[in-house]
Amino acid sequence: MIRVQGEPFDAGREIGAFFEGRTDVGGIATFIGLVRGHQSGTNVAAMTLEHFPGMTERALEAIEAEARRRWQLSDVLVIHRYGRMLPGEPIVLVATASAHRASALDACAFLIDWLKTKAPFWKREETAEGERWVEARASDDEAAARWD
Amino acid sequence: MIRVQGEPFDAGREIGAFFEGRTDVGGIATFIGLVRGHQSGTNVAAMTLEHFPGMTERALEAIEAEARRRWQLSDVLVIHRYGRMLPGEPIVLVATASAHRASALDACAFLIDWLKTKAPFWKREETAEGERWVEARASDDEAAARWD
Amino acid sequence: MRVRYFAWVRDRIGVSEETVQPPADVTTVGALQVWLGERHPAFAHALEEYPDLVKSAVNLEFAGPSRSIKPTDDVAFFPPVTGG
Amino acid sequence: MRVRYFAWVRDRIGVSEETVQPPADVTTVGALQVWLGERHPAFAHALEEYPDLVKSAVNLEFAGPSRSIKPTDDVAFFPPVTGG
Repeated sequence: MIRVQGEPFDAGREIGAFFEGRTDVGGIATFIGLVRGHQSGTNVAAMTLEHFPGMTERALEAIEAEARRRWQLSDVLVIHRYGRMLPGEPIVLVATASAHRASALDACAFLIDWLKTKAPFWKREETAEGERWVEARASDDEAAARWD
Repeated sequence: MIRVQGEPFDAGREIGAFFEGRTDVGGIATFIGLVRGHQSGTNVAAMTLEHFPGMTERALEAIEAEARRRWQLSDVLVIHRYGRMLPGEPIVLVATASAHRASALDACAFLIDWLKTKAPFWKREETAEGERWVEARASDDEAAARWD
Repeated sequence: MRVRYFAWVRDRIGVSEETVQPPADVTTVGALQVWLGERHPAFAHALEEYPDLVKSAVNLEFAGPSRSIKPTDDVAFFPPVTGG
Repeated sequence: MRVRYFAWVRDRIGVSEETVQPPADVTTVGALQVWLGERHPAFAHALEEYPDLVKSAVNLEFAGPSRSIKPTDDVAFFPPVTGG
């Protein structure tokens, strides 16, 4: 399931609800991306995530479908926020459930790697020197490419 | 931090507490191992985890130390239950926090892979045909060996 | 044709969305970029300065410059994504 | 010397822990196994039937059969671990 929302979310609670009552699942893997309070030596007061409504959901659904094609997954959850958020707040949660742990772990890493390079979000940081758009990193492209 | 306990734990709440208030961390990776309600076509009514008190903690601490040697981690949490538990209950939680997601994801996979083959726990399943000790799996040895 | 701009591409152009009617010989995303650059010098400048940093989508899917377009399409231009 | 057994190794022997005084020529984990097999035929049988499935630890750390032991050591025998 894909959720794109402006409101904050409680990542621990979402993970608890994700596996609550499941008896068919051996492993749950999750990744939580948080706003960091500093970046390359500069303090970050806040972060604003812009996205492309409509395309975002479509891109995330395609990434989820690809994960389900590659691994046997009992369930997938992706929550991604947009709007302004403060250091320590979750930006994204990816959770995968599978009978076997390797599938859950690999699919979780795949989902976040692809999401980073294939979902239309853009980060803007607020620092003491003003606002700046975050630049894309080659390391994210490399992480995504290992799944090609 | 290592916790070996007989009492159930709330994995979602533990994960929430693990990253609460952290602004130095970009990524949290977690793995939750659950009791499955069936195994190789047989219904499992309950699972009992035996362990070797003293050696268990020492083994888990050594695995945590190795993870911290290999990756730059802000924090590590491993909770492992022993005793009797029912399908759907968490057996183990591994959580890693790092400035960068690849470190968190890799260290989390490493911790659960090594834990599976290097921490003295033994599973006994209760099925309609009686109780049986779970056999070690070659796939777990292979998963651990990829980190050698 | 609906055209949208996101993130710093939008900031530079100063427009987030517009409806345009390019001439009939503008049949690809790449040709549309050039034509839009004439309307928005800041866009032309961005394309010249950072040719690899302006990405595009057609009808909510990533599309390269050779992708053909028609008047009913929804086209977007934006920097490389940085979510997650 | 303290000797402990876990999981199905313990179930077969019927003892979880014992204090033993092996003769002076029992100086390795492997020799101790053989000597303990004489006290516990079920242990000897398990070692014979599943030689790869009886693991050992000395003083709370995994140890192979060639590991040397002394009277003050804490030795344990158990199957391959299946936690997590």
